[in-house]
Amino acid sequence: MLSLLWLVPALPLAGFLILVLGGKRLSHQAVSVVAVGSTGFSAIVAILVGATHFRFAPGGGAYSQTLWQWMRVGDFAPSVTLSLDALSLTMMLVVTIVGFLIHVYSTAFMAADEGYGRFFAYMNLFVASMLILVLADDLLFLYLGWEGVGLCSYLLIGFWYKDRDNVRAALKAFWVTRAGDTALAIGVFLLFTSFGTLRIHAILENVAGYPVGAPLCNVAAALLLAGAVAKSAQLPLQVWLPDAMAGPTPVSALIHAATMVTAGVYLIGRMHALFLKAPTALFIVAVIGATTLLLAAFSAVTQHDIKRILAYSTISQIGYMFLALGVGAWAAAIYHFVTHAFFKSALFLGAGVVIQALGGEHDIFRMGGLRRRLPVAFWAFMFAALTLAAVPPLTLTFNSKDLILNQVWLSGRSGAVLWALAAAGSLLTALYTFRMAFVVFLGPEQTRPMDKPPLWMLVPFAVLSLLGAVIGVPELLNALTGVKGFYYYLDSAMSGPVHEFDASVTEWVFQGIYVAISAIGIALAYVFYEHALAYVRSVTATRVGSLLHRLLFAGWGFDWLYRHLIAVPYVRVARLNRGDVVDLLYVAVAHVSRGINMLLSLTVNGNVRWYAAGVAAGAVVVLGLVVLL
Amino acid sequence: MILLWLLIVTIAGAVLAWVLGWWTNAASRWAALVALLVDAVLLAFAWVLPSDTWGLTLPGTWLHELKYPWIEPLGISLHVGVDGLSLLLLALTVFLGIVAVNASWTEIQDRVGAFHLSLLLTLAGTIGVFTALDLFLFYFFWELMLIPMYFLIVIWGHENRAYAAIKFFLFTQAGSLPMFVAIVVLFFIHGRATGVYSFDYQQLLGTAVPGLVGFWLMLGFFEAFAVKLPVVGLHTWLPDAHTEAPTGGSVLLAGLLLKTGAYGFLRFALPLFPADSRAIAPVAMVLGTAGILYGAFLAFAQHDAKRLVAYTSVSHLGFVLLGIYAGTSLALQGAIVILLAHGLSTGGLFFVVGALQERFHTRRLDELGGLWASTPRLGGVALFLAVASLGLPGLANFVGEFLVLMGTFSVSPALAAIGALGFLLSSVYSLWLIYRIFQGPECHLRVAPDLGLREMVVFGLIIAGIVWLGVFPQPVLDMARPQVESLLTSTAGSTTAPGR
Amino acid sequence: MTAIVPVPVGLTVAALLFCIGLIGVLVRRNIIVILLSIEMMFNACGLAFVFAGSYWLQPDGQVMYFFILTVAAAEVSVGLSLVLQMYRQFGSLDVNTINRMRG
Amino acid sequence: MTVIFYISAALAVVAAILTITRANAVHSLLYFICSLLATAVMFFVLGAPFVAALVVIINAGAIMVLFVFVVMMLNLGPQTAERERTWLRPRTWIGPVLISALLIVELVYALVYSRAGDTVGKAVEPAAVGVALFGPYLLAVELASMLLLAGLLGAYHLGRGVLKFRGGR
Repeated sequence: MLSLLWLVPALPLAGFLILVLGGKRLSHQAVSVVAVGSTGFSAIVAILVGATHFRFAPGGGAYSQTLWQWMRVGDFAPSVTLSLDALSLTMMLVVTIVGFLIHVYSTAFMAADEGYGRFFAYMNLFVASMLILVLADDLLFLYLGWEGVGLCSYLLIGFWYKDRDNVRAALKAFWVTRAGDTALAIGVFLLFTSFGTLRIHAILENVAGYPVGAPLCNVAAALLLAGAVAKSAQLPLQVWLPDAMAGPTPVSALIHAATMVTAGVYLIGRMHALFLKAPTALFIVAVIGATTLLLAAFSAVTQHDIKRILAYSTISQIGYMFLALGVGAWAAAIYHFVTHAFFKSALFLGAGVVIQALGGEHDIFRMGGLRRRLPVAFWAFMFAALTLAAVPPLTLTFNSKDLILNQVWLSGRSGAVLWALAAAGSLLTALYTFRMAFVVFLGPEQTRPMDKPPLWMLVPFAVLSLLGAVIGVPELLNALTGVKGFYYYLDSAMSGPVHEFDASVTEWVFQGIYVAISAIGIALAYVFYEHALAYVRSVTATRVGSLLHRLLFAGWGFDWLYRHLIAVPYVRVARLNRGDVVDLLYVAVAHVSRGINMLLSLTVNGNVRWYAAGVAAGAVVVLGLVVLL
Repeated sequence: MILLWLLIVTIAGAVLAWVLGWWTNAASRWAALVALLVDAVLLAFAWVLPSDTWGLTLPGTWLHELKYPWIEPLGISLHVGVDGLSLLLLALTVFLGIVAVNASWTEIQDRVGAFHLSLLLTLAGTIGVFTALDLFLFYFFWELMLIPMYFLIVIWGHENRAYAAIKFFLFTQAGSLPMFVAIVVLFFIHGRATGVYSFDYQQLLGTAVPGLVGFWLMLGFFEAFAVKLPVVGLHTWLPDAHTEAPTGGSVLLAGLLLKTGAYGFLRFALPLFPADSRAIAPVAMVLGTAGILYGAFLAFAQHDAKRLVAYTSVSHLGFVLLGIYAGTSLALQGAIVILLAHGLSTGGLFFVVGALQERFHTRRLDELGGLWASTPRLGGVALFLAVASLGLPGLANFVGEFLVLMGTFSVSPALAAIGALGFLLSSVYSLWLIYRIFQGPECHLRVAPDLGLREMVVFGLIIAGIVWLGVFPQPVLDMARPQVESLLTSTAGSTTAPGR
Repeated sequence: MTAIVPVPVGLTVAALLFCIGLIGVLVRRNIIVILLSIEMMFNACGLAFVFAGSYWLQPDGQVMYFFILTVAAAEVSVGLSLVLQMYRQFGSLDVNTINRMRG
Repeated sequence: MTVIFYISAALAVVAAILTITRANAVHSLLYFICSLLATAVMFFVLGAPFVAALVVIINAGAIMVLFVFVVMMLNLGPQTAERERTWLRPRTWIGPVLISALLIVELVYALVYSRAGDTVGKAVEPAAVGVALFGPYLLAVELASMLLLAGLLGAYHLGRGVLKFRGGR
């Protein structure tokens, strides 16, 4: 059964090829069958393979399958090898299942679009690339998947290519992530040059021999981190993600919430042994995570566009994952990744339902009162929102964020500061989530929905929402009964320092604090946005308030900064240099020789005596040479 | 013998296409195509025949070799031979020849016979360059490919063709004359030292050239190849020539003529002057890195799609120079892969731009836009080629560029890191090209058909080649290995070149 | 009975005459004076020839003068007839009036 | 005799300078004849009587008379001389004079340092010249006669009436 592993990425890839080669000849129905079928089968195979792996290697030992030798030059022998362990198994399952559900959703969401076939071709290619990324055993192969998902992200953000803004957003996303990819590539060079191999397991074994804080480890980890930061939209490269919402909503759900943007988390988790040897880099990870989660949460509170709220929320939530990684709580990060993948894609799908029902309306303040018109969507959205805000009795997956906060508190070095930042973020999370939920679904009706959302959009949405709410049950049971299942299963693939509270009382106290924070956030949202909207408006209308609002609304001005620091100078200088400065040199040579020609032709003036003088002067020169030499 | 037939068939095809062109254009085109297909078959024979000796080929021995005396008093002989490197480049030559004939199929309507004569003579010159093992013969072919290319630009080119053609001619001539001087001086130095006056490559290999003279001779070779490659600073003929040439000419220029420069480095400049090449390696590597970035930077700024593509060549060939002079086996292998990959991807992009020009009568990026809606197949192909050009893993360019940088990293981490910025800048210009032509609001220039069957077949071959090189480059790497290893042994120690 | 003259002195005289002729050719615009100056340069050359012939005790120097004289005579005859033509055509002896031989 | 050489050399140079500085063509002509005659004296004292005779008879006698005839035919008035004088401003002659001065300095420098000690002082008889002319130089003499014939024909053709030049004023 395990040997079927290669089918998991191969099926979506085959689907992609069929869709590309078929092009416009395929009917709508054929496209749906190929796209959904290939990802569905991929998900089934993934579940079967996962189950087998779990049964035969419950400890989470790695299984690897070499397909072929990519190339071999001397020592450099990257191979096309898939590897399955607890981490990649988790990732694979999330990618295939969420991918499948979103494919199903898309058949309804994109039904009227003329680029139907193209859309699913890209989506299938994305799923295949993402699976390669998480299953690769070799850093170079991982890099293939890494770039592949970046390309698909670009293609899908710019899917509606006739609008320049969409394409610009796509280009921005690709270029910013590519900047990180470049750093990642340099990291790969460094790792190969130092260890002579790119097999991840071999590298991690090699790293074990280095002392903690070795410069090599710090530099390599920093380079990988740069790649991860760009891909996962963390500070200071988070600018592309809010704009990436220009893509179709299923794309935002799959790529820009559930899977691709968490590739950075996966990469750091995958290379955890390296990061353990690089405390400086690891600390930077934590700081980046804490800062990002707070800044993005602030921005999320001010947004009007429902998708941008979710985008900033995604950035913020990935910040939590980075924070967890930064304190070495690998499993907590991955656990949060799993729950986030479900509830955030559910929120996006819900947003998609609402947007389509309102005929393309994105502004939450023109929505409202949708509770009665879209009851299913309302409840599913509420479940997902509660999961995001982590409210214990109503959602069973409340503890994914709490685990992170606990580990941060226990991590020692500056843990308390980071914890405080994260806790503040937690309050903001509850606030912006329920601000969005209340404004959209409660209150007076602003815009009347055009028709009922199709069944095939609601079902995946509801399923994901429910999965998100209950996926934490095993972990909850573990926490209650003391059997550390999932957490320790992941620990088999990536062992890290796991801290425990000294007394369970302390743990309950902290749990209480978290619940209180969430509750306060929700309450604030209810008060401000259901009852005192005018007050909020008046605050933002004051001078300081509006300035702050503008700053937060623009994502802390990072876009402005990069625009004026990098993009504009680059374009200006490039435009100035369009004619190529170097060519001026050769043009100058040409001009000088033309000038000499003009000068010389001036001497050919038809005046014979002038020529005679020339002869005489020549004689003077020649004789002078004879005399002097 | 196959090698001689390769030349004869190409030249005979050229003459036949010319003669037939007096009657009908179609016959001329078919003659050229058939001649190239025969070449392809011959090449396949050359590829297959010594198959059992691939792995056993020792450095300095040839898969096929042929030697006839030509001008005996001067020690000039008709000495041709191929090893893996030459064979790869010959395959690229014939393939791009077929692409070029197809790209010109409907574009060229004027003096079709003469066009194919020039085209095939250029190819014959290129084949000669890739096979010659006599320095005089090499120089002969080196010049032979130049002149028909000049006519291709100056007769069938675009608006500013005379300027471009003369610039091209002056640059390459100014480049190759010092090389000729260097060849002659080498001939005399070798003759005086050994008493054997010969232009033969094998003979001249390992000539001990005293002191500074060797350095100057090496520079003579270096700058000839540097102009052709082109190395940044000597590159300004390239955008003009590529832009003004007809599509077929651009395909040949970018796909083949630039490769002759790289081939010259690998076959002549390095093996003949290993020590002096080692001395100049740091400079060459810096130039290569500068070329990567500067070419990409310039490409982004262009208005003219063809000019943009032309500047990307400067960037890609910068990787080649970096790889050649980094002098590790990874980097050298990578450079050779780039030669093939760039030939396919950039040749393909020129074909795309040519197809655009034929359909919409403009190459200006600000006049085009949103063409995906009307010509999705062209858009798809262009997107694929652009993505290949920006070095997406799994496609040909990535393998080459990654190998080069990886190989360079062990020699000079700083240069490799700076060169890696080329990944970023190449994505900027590649996707910019796609954006301005195929995305955005639709421009309503005119209704034009999408790619036809003939074009799709050619593009299909190009795409297949790129994917094959990207996913399974091992056969190519194996083919090139003997030459790389002999280079490494001859320049042993060159890996300790530049300062960290 | 001949004069005893150091070689440099004799040749210097020739050179002086030659250069004066040259100045005449370069400076004057009257074509007749230019022709005269050319004659002067011929003469200076001849002087040098004869002087050298005397030094080597060979007749060739004088033979050369003979030839120079021949050339000078032919030149003057054609040149003066051209001067006549020029005067008839342009009414002037100024060479600058006919310098239309622009390259 | 040596003194005579120096005197006549000085005369020749002075006369030559006067030749090229006179505004009136007739004056120039007369000074040039003086210069030629002085040269003839120099030839004579150098022991080349044949050449001396040639100078007097042909150069000063025939050729210069030709010049005189031409000048007289053209009938140049005083206003021509006046115009000539205006042309002889330093601006026009300073450059050529400088070039020539440099040339003379170089020549003298070369002459002085090459054959400083040698002198000339032996006669070469006209008989020897005659023998040489009709011995080894026979062909050249024939060619010279052809040249003179050509000059004669050319002068005859050119001197005949007004020729029609295309582009004439």
